[in-house]
Amino acid sequence: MLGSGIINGLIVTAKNFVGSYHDPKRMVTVEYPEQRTVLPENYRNFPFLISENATDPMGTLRCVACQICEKECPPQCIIIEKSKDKKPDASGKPQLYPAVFGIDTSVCMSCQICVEVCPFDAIKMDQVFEIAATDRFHDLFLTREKLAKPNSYYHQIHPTEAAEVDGRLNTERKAAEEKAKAAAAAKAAAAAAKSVPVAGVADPGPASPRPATPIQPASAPAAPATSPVPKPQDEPRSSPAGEGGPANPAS
Amino acid sequence: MTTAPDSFLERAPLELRDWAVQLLPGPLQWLAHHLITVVAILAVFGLFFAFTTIAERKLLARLQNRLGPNRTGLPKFSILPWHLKHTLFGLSQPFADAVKALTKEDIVPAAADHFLHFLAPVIVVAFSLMTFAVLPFGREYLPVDLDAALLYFFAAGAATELAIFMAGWSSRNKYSLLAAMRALAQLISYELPLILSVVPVVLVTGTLSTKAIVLSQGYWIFGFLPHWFVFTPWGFAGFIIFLIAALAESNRSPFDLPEAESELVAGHLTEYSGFKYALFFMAEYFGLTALSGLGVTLFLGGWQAPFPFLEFIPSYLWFMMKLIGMIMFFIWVRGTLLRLRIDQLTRLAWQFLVPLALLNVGNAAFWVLTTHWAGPLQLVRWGVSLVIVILPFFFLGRSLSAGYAPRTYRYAP
Amino acid sequence: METVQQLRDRLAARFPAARVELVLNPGVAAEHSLRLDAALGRDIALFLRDDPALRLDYCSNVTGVDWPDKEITDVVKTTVPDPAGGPPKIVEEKSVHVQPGCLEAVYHLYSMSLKHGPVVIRLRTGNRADAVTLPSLTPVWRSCDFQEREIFDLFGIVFAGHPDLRRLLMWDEFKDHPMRKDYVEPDDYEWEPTAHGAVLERAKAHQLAAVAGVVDPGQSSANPPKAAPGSTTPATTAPVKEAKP
Amino acid sequence: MSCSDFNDLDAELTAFGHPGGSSVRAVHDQFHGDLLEVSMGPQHPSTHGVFRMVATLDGEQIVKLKPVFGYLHRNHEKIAENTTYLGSMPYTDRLDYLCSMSTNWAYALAVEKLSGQAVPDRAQYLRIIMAELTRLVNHACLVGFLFNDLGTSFTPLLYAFREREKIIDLFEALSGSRMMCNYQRFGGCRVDPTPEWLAAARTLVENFPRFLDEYERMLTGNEIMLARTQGIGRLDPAHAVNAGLTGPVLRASGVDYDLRKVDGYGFYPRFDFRVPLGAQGDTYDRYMLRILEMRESVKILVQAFRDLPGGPIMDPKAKLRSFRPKAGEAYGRLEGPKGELGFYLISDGTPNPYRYRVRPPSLINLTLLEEMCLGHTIADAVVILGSIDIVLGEVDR
Amino acid sequence: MSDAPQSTPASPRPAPAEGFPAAGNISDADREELRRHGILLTSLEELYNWGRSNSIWPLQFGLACCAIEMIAAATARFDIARFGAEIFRPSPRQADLMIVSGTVTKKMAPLVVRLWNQMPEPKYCIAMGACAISGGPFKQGYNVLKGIDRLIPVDIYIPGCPPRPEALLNGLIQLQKQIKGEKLTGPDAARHTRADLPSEYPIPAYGAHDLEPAKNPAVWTPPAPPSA
Repeated sequence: MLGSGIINGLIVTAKNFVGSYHDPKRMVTVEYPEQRTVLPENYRNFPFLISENATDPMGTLRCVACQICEKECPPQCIIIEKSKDKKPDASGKPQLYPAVFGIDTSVCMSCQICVEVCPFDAIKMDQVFEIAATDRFHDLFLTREKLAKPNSYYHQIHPTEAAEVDGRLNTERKAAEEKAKAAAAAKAAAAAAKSVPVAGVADPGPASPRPATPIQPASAPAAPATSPVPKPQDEPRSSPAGEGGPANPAS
Repeated sequence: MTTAPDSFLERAPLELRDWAVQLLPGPLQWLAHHLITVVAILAVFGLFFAFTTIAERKLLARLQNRLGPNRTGLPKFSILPWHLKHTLFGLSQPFADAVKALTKEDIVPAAADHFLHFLAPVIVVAFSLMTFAVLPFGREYLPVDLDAALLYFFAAGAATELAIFMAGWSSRNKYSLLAAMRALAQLISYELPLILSVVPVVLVTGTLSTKAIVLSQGYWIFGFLPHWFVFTPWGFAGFIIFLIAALAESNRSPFDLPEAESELVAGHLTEYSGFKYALFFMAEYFGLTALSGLGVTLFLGGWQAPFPFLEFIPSYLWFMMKLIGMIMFFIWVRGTLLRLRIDQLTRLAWQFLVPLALLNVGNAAFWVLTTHWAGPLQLVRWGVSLVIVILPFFFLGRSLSAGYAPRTYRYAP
Repeated sequence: METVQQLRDRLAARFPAARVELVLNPGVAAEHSLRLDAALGRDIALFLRDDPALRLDYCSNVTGVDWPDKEITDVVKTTVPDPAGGPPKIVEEKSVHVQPGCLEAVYHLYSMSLKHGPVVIRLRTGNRADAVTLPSLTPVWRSCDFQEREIFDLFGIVFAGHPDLRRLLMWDEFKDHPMRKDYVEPDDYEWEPTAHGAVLERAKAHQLAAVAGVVDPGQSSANPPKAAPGSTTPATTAPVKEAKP
Repeated sequence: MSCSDFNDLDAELTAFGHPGGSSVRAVHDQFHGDLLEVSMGPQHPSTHGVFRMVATLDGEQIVKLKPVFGYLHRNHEKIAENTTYLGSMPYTDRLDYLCSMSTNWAYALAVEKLSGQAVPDRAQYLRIIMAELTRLVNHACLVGFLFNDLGTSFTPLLYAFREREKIIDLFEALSGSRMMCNYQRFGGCRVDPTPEWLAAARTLVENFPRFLDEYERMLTGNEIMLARTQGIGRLDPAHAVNAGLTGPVLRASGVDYDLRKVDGYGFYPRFDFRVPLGAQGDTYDRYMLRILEMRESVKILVQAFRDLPGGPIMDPKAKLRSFRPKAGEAYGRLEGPKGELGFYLISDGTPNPYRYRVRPPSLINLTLLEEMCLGHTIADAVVILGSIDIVLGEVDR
Repeated sequence: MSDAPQSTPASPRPAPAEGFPAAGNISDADREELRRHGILLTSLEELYNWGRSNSIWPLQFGLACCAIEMIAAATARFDIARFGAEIFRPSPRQADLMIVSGTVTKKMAPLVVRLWNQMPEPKYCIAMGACAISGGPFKQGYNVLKGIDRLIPVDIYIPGCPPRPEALLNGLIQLQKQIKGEKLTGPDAARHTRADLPSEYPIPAYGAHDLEPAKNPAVWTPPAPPSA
């Protein structure tokens, strides 16, 4: 009969209307500034640089200014200038550090390729998205001071991934230290045996372990290795229960 | 019809007016009397318009599973400290919109017909307000008791469509022009079913006066069934036709062709900004309210209470409640339906509504002729009347929707 | 479906006047293609579409490829017998010649009715400057319509017989063909906070121009572009090279 | 309704869009009286972005309609030729920004064809899961937008987006971004879903038909909807094939050509699903085909979740950096939600592709737009455009 | 309404405190103080700004990917309507806010400026997403305008590619704050009240190689790049 389809439609919308008052499945609004959805652990927005501790972020950046991310960044929004000197890193080796590290968030496309290609786990994706600005030249260009965030923060936003990275780094560092020790011991032994001092090997540390660190993740596919696992409590986001629930128009 | 007329609530606004009028010297009293009526209508329906807009936005939002405006609150300059943290459920939203619209720059396109461009919103609001003059809002609340109230109503209502044409024409925008053409086609097509749907009421009551029409619906069958015309076969058919035609006349979805957003950008409003746009917006809602009010008056018993024991509620509140119900229905329809095409719109009018309305006039004539039938004949009367309504609906509907049907689909082998 | 080799032979037999070359694809995909004679291109295309064994009724993808002029260094080794009777000397003569470039249109054909494909055909222009006309295959496959317009727009191949050959993506007043390899895009590198590589050089040129434009020495050097917007604009637009039409 | 009175109106008018389209111009034609040329877009509510149609109207009837492209031409191909193979992957997200997962796959497919890269089984299944979820997203959005064009007050669109949000949440939990997933890699996928993710996805897929039922109940039988879509924008199969139309638009005309069946790429031959075909090729068929395809996608997804094998998600031989395929060329294509999405790549052995070309289904599906619109009114034209399902990022690239 | 509104799930990171947008530059405490001293700040200015900030009607105008997130911001989950901003007007005559949501190509740029000119004052512009701010990932393209602020003034920049709908809402809240703090008179009066500032901007023409002019120096004044 003419009109039955229209009446069916009216019934469906009426159901949704009534449902919006009692059924959380039909009232999905999250009242943003006051309520927030839980961001999934994997969520990424803009990169940040990891520093080992919060007290001296500039001194403990993991980044060694290898400029791989600068080269691989598809929109070329990273600028790195190597330092002239070296600073000791977490395991005590002298490393270069970025004298200038800048990311133009007004260009960045949040593609995460810099994270994937970084052999040092020095750059990770941040989750802050409330960064609307009124001056794009100053507010949206992130210098290394703005980019540096401590490792504890990384643990806060990507716990699973961070734990994995820390575990890997620790084993690597341990291996490096042992290797360095072994090398030092071997050299000492060799020196003792030959008793001929070799010039320029006064600092045996950096030479051997350094190449080992970058090559390992680059040759293995970085993606599955760093694949983070979403926390179980992220999952309810796909079901309406986690979406803020019923919302009060008066609030 | 026994208790309410003299209750305090029922009389209070009138008493107030009379008290105010008698303060003035004699020669001015007549003027003051009418001025107060006009101001009261403007104030009440101005506020009603404001809350209709927010109701529409909130109801539509609820239909769409969201909340709608809810955090407007009030400006902070007020001396009341309590609402600094309150948002008033967003009910102050229309006032924010009004403030904004009032202060917005008014742009008139260089090539537009400046005079008509200015005149159109004025006319549209003026005429849509004029229709309120003949609506009986309550037992004693009829601004002007005209003998030919219905004719006056339709005459004034039709002028608004002319203003829409003026707006579309004077803007000199192609979308506006197309919208103007559509508005004219729509006006001509739907004025007829609208009026024809009202004729049965006139036929049965024998009057064009809205007051008399409401009064003639004012008793209860068996003491509790309201004798509203919508509860008769011809009245029901008339009411449905009236509803459809009213939707079309007030340019509401699914007949919002002149303003068709997805096709003509904003139709006749495309070149209007600021307060002129707000006036059109206002007029649209005034027109809707007026037509709903007429529908309430003609078919839903006007200000009459549905049951005798509810008569203690003042008549004007009954009118308002019915009015709100009608408007909520219109909002519901808007949230559900899609838009017709212009040829389908006219086809619906001429091939479906007009024949149905004409038959319905015959039906009403039959109803009048058989007023004296009683007992089992009463059943025959109802049966025949129902058949006159349903059969044409069925056949005309079939011919209207011929060729359109859901399909079944095959799959690749 | 027959192999590309067989198809080539059949085409050669059917169109003896046409030159049909097999272009081998050295890659893993090994989708070999046929380079058709541009003059008879449309006839061959019609044949491919209507031949009952092929029925290539669906032209999926049409694209242009730019092959710029290449400098090729030929090394000619000649053995010069040593007049002194010693071992003959090998003399290398280097000669540089320019392999003329061309523009190429590549069509990927499939059959929807027989569900096979692809057959890849290519048409080549004479050069990249003036002999850039190819026959349009839009009359054969309507799907080439927008794609050929796009190639005309971005590569500058003129398709003779196209019903509506206008620029598709760029505006009509635009003169260049930006997908050519030698196209230089307009210079708007005033604000490049992360410039490196090629971008850096252009940005530097900009800064130099901007700094040079500062006439008033009292003007702070913090915002030179603001100081001399008028003088930078011509300087920036001047070095733009035009790609050949 | 002719506009003869507008002959003298050559003053500049404030209409929208292109400067050329801003004046009422009466176009003389010997057969029709005076025609009105309307430039719809690039800013128009129903052109799905910055598409522009220059329509010549006789009354409300369309006698000529020329599409104008390029307002979103952002040089994807040129940029891709100047960056590495991997660097183009995030750009493919932005090609068809409603279906980044399947666009990713199409590009990965072409590069894998070019380089001979193998893909592990689990990744193949994950790709199918993502592609079909994307199809659900795309078709749901399309149907919502289509009803918006038909003049609803956003209600169906918002219902569709309500479902979309759920799928988008899944994508976000997996890949980190709501729309720009950047999920596929050459030789596999980037992130392995957790069991919890899979369980959530399975629940979503199982509940999806309920949404479709409600949606269909609301609109499929609606008389206005039937009248507005049936018999509108008919497309006959021969023309559709010749014009290279693909995807649901082609199948609505009754041509059985679904690359999932024809090419059998990925692991699609392992799945049991049917390809719905339309008969009349009108707007209603195109709409219904989307609904039916969503139901088939649900079937595929259910099977994929059932059969998802374990194992690695990346081929161990796959390289992330310094990826240089052998010189050669390849054309990889798949059945995107909008039609055949192809990537044509020429490698010269360097890290950057020598030629990178996207075969955009949206652009080529517009080839017959004018033919479909002729004789219909301007109100139908927006609906026909809506039923073709274009996304401007892909049309203009 | 069956159960109490779910409390805000603790955000994993130190979220910036983002309460309900407060009024302009006078804190509630100050106002209370003034009120007690009998000074009613019933200024017209505040009413005006309140009305405008709560009734921001955006232009229905999507350019690219970000437009989808803009639509998402209007849908049920995010519901921009709560701020009174769900009325996306397709006609610029009735719009207050232009959300430039997506890549502005050079072919599109003149039309964006034209739309901006067609909007009545007071009008605001949000550049949503990397492309609208700077050309974003596509800035290397020959047909991509490197930021809409080369041609028209932008009030709020929302970075992201694309920004989440919440980020757009956040930008909208910032814009509301900005409007609430605007002055009608004095040296720091709002842009639209000043007669010396233009309301319309020159529309660039299509040239043979580029837009002419490619930028409007009156609007676009970049500082020297930090690396220079």
